[in-house]
Amino acid sequence: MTAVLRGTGRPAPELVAPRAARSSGPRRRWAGPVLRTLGPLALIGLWQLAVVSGVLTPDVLTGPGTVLRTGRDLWADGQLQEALRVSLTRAAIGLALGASAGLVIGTVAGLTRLGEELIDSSMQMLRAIPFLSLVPLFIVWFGIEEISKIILITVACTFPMYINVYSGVRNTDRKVVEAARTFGLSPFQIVRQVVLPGALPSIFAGLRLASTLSVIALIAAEELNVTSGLGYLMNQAKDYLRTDVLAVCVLLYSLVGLLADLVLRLAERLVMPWRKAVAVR
Amino acid sequence: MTAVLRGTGRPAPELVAPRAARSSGPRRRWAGPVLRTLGPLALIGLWQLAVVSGVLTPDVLTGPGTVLRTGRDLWADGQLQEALRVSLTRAAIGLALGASAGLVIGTVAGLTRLGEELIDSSMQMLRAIPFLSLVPLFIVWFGIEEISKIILITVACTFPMYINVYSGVRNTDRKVVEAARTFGLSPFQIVRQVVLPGALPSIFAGLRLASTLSVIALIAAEELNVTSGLGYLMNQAKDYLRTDVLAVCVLLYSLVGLLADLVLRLAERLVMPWRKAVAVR
Amino acid sequence: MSLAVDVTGLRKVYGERAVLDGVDLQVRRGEFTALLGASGTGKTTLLRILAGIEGSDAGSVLVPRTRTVVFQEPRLVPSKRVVDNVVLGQGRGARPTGLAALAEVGLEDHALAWPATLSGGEAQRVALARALVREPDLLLLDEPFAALDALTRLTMQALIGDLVVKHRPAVVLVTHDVEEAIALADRVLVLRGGEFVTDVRVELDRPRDRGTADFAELRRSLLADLGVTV
Amino acid sequence: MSLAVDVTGLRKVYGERAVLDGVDLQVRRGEFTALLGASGTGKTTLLRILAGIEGSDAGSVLVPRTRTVVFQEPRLVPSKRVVDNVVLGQGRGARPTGLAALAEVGLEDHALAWPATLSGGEAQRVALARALVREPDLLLLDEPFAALDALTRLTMQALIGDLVVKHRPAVVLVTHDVEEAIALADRVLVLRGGEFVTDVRVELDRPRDRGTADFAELRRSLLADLGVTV
Amino acid sequence: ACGSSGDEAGASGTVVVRIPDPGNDGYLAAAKKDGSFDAALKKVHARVQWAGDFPTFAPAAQAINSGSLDLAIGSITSAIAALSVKPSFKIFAVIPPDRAGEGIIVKNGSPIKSVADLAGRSVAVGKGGSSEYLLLKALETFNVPVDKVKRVYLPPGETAAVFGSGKVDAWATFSTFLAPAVTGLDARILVDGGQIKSDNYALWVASNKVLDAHPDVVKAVFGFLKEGSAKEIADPAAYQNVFTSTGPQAASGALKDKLVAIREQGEPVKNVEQADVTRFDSVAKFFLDQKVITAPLEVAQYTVDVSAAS
Ligand SMILES: Nc1ncnc2c1ncn2[C@@H]1O[C@H](COP(=O)(O)OP(=O)(O)OP(=O)(O)O)[C@@H](O)[C@H]1O
Ligand SMILES: Nc1ncnc2c1ncn2[C@@H]1O[C@H](COP(=O)(O)OP(=O)(O)OP(=O)(O)O)[C@@H](O)[C@H]1O
Ligand SMILES: [Mg+2]
Ligand SMILES: [Mg+2]
Repeated sequence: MTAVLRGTGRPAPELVAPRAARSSGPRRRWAGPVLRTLGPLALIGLWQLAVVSGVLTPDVLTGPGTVLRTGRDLWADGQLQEALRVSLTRAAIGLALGASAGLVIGTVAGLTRLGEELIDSSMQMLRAIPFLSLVPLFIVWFGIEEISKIILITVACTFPMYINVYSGVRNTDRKVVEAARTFGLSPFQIVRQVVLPGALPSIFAGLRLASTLSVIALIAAEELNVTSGLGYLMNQAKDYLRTDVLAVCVLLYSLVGLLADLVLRLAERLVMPWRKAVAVR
Repeated sequence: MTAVLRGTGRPAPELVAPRAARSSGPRRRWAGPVLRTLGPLALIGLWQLAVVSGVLTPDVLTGPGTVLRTGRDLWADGQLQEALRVSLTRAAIGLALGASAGLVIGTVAGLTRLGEELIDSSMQMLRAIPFLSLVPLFIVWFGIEEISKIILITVACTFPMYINVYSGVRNTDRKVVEAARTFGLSPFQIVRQVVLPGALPSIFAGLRLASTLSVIALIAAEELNVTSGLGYLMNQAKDYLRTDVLAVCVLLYSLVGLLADLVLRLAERLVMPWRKAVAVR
Repeated sequence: MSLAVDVTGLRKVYGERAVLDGVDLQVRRGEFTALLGASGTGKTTLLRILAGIEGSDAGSVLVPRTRTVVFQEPRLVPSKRVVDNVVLGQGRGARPTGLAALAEVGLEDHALAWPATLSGGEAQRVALARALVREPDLLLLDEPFAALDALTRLTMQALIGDLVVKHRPAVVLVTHDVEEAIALADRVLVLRGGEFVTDVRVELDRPRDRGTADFAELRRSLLADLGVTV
Repeated sequence: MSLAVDVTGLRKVYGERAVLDGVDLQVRRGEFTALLGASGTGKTTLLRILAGIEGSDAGSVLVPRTRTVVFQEPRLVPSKRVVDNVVLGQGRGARPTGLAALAEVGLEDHALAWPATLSGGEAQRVALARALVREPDLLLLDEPFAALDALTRLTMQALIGDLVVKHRPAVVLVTHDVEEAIALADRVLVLRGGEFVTDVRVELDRPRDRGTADFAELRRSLLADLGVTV
Repeated sequence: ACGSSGDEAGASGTVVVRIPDPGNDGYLAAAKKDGSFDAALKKVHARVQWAGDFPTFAPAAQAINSGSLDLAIGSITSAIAALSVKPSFKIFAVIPPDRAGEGIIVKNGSPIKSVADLAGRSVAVGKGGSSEYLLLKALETFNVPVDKVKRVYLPPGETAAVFGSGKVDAWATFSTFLAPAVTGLDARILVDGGQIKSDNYALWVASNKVLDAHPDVVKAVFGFLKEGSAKEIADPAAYQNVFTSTGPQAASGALKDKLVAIREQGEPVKNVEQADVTRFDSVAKFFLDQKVITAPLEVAQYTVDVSAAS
């Protein structure tokens, strides 16, 4: 009755190796980072090409070479460091405040129906008002000093964070939240331990956008009563048609953006270790 | 051996009605919409209060009363309709183009590792460049006519959409995608039928943000070479110190924002009918 | 003896259909109740109402304050390691308790794993450990052994038996295994058409031998209630 | 008779641990194989590799091109109605087929429901219907009956039996129910320590009577392999 | 539709000249309305295409550089900044400093009675533009040390609210902003352009392209500008609210009166003379000292006298 069967027959011709089996070989460790730098390098290459081929004339945007030279001059002069220091401080403070505000308001609105009904429509209304048009208001209320600039950036950063947190919180797995509730977790514990970790991917998307808007708001803020900062440098460059300085600023912004992305990428790995455990892709 | 037991004993004192049982009573149908209008009304009330109490002087921002009067005049004159028509057309075209671009690029980058590595870092780099600084470039490349304005808005809308779609696509339930793959769906079918529906909440968050940015970009676009549109009206109002017109614009923006939100809310219900089936909240 | 569950006239409607329609249920302290019923008859719905997750459309429901549930799916928090899922809400200080509970379900090796890396049966056991560490007054179990192999299943059943002896919670166990219901429960209920059609007290001595005629007879009669004739 | 599955020297490592370590498996066309094993021994992992979802670390795997899977969880697409889940990827035109399959699993009433509103057993039956409409060459079933009541389970088992007779796919069924394995399979395998420790051909006549001595003997011996002594 | 550049002839052999939109008042707005500009240009086989609104000269210069605009108006300060980067245009007409329409304003109740009183106070200016020039020039003229006054840099559009709410003590401003500020913000003129001895010319520039290809058209334009501006100064009230009397661009009441009063003191468009060039050079020198431009600039090479052309 018991018969051990093994190794009979030959594979029929239509048998195939399933696809996943192939793709699973270990990738070289450097492949990812190398591929990741290809894109930005290609962009810079395109830029250089556009300059060389004459599509981009220096009065529009100077090429990478000139930009480096101008950048070196500005650096030697100390202007660039100063601008970076001042601007990044402003942007970082505004971003931190705005992101926190968006996180708190978004969580409240996303979590409870009452919160949503009371808060969400107001936020949707305020979000539609371009902060650029509110600059005079901010100055009058908060003065022409540093504080009004930071509040302007804060406001600009609040909305992307709010919208993403709200959406992320609303879409956390209800089943797990139910379970947590039956195990006696307080609403605060549920938010801290279940909902926010679940909403982290949305929160990070919100942070990325908030960092973009912090820079846009920075430029608007640095039109006001400043004599230093990246936005100031850029506004000056625009008014005096200094396209080399403009290009230095654009390059700096994109470098800062890449850096911010790197930091966020690391943070994602750190605060979401469970994702790595199953990410095979 | 078989004994039917029923209704013995009395409830012990520490028995409680579980919480959910209470909150489940049917809510009045009007409660939601009414609560939802409370927020915006409160904001307008605050505004009025600020004007009456003198916190807001007319040279900063006029009160709701004056705004209505000015709005009526502008409407009678035909200027408001014209501005709305022109601006909304611009914003809508730019939004549609930018959102589509963001959707496509975000899906490609979110779906495959190669796509991510090649595209994502470039997008993160470009995203950090404030579109406000690109205005001169756009003029030169695309002229001072309509097209450069629309491209500016398109660029501004692409990034929020990209970031949210990318995040949404990366976070779709891998288990369901695996299942779809074993059932022989083509990559395109998987994207269309599984991934994008799963990413819809993120996509809608992206759309909301893109609509905000379309308006911000609109204002920047309408500083240049236009003689009509909401942004033009607003810039003129600023230059001629007409805070009543400025306030009309702000109010209009927020109304448009509320309307856009309403449309998106309806669209969410329409394209995500399965969410309603279980939404108890 | 006092009651731990007191349900009268419970009604729950989804759409047009009354899934539960006039359910009465009294369970005493320390009583082990098994709930049988075809797929889709509302067993999970009843458990959800008892747990306080779902509201009811009519009737009164009274339950103790401390309840724990093993859901039909594991429902682990994906962002917490296994041991922290077990002591969910009790802080890191409770980790030793959690580790002890994991050892009891045979998962001490996976204490620091992420839930997403667990096999189906492992996840279910973590959910079980999570429900057991809390020593509730009412233990609601929705097919907790469905994904377990024979040996593990026996171990887990013994574990729950111990807990019932020690802390005397009321237990409501939903299962599809009639023999399991007879072997474990003081009382077996069969749900059909929105109400209980059977409410049988199991008067067999423990440990219950599946080979006896009484066992077989009860099994036969319950299977008949479920529509299976052997 | 030709082979439908041909696995040799399969190895799969998670972290430090080799879950599968030198697995050889040949399954012929039309052969019904049951896979037993304790929780966490790698049954699901093996099925995932056969399905082509997971890669292997060593060894060769050959399977037919058309395979369908009933996963340990239902894995329905939440944004598609039940019937569209059944005919996933085949377009709306296939809906009649889907409805017929749903009728066979007793869910014609739920054809237009959303997956999130289904009970555990209902969802599992939809997953089953989805795997069956496709008439695959290899059918991989990961505990497909775990959440089903006795009657529904019998119906579903009969359904798969019919399909096997009609289209003769190779079947690999993971189950924790030893009696089910014996009743359905041509061959029963037991996985332990990363390899098969038992590979038994079931030579009983069909329909198989659970009361016979041969059945009881096979059951006892398999349970012993799983660590349970009766 | 994209306009053809100035050196191309249209299908009918007509040259299209692209000029920034004139807005709601002034002789150009009136000409836009009644078509008199086109009529004047018809003789040289040209017609006008009104491009959009260019609030400042920098984007207009960009547009000229990129070949999408032919003529523009701007202040000497911004023109020098633009010329220092890419001299793709020349100055063909000037409007002498607007003595009544520019200056430094303070609130009516302000204790500041003279430029000397500005010491220790804050003044809103636009960085590096006409506005900052006016302040510095005023301080120079009235012998007030520059570092005694706190300059608050603000874009003109945002300044009104700041000044109106008293966050700054004074505002150095010009043209469009001055009149509404005085009438709408309860302010008065502390010193005007005349008292400051302002050299803040407004200029008309034309792209090199159109100057090379169609000097006769530019000449016709110059003629029209000269004539039109003279007519407006004679009767400014007739050139107010040309298109609309509502909306932000429309002036009414006290503002309208004030605007008329300023215009009456204006001077008509004229061609560039040597005396003007000297003053331009001094502005360029001033900018070089301020490091606004990086290399010395001789403005003379970027001027052209079209009145003499055939
Ligand atoms: N949110 C809902 N909306 C609509 N119908 C629902 C919802 N939840 C459950 N149902 C329906 O109610 C019925 C009872 O569901 P329930 O989960 O209680 O069944 P069950 O007895 O636990 O079945 P199983 O043994 O398959 O788990 C099912 O037919 C299910 O489709
Ligand atoms: N992605 C992963 N990372 C790490 N370990 C994993 C991963 N997936 C599975 N494992 C481990 O591999 C082992 C085998 O898992 P598998 O799901 O194959 O078990 P199984 O035999 O199906 O068990 P069950 O009967 O409980 O479903 C388990 O111990 C599990 O913890
Ligand atoms: Mg159930
Ligand atoms: Mg498994």
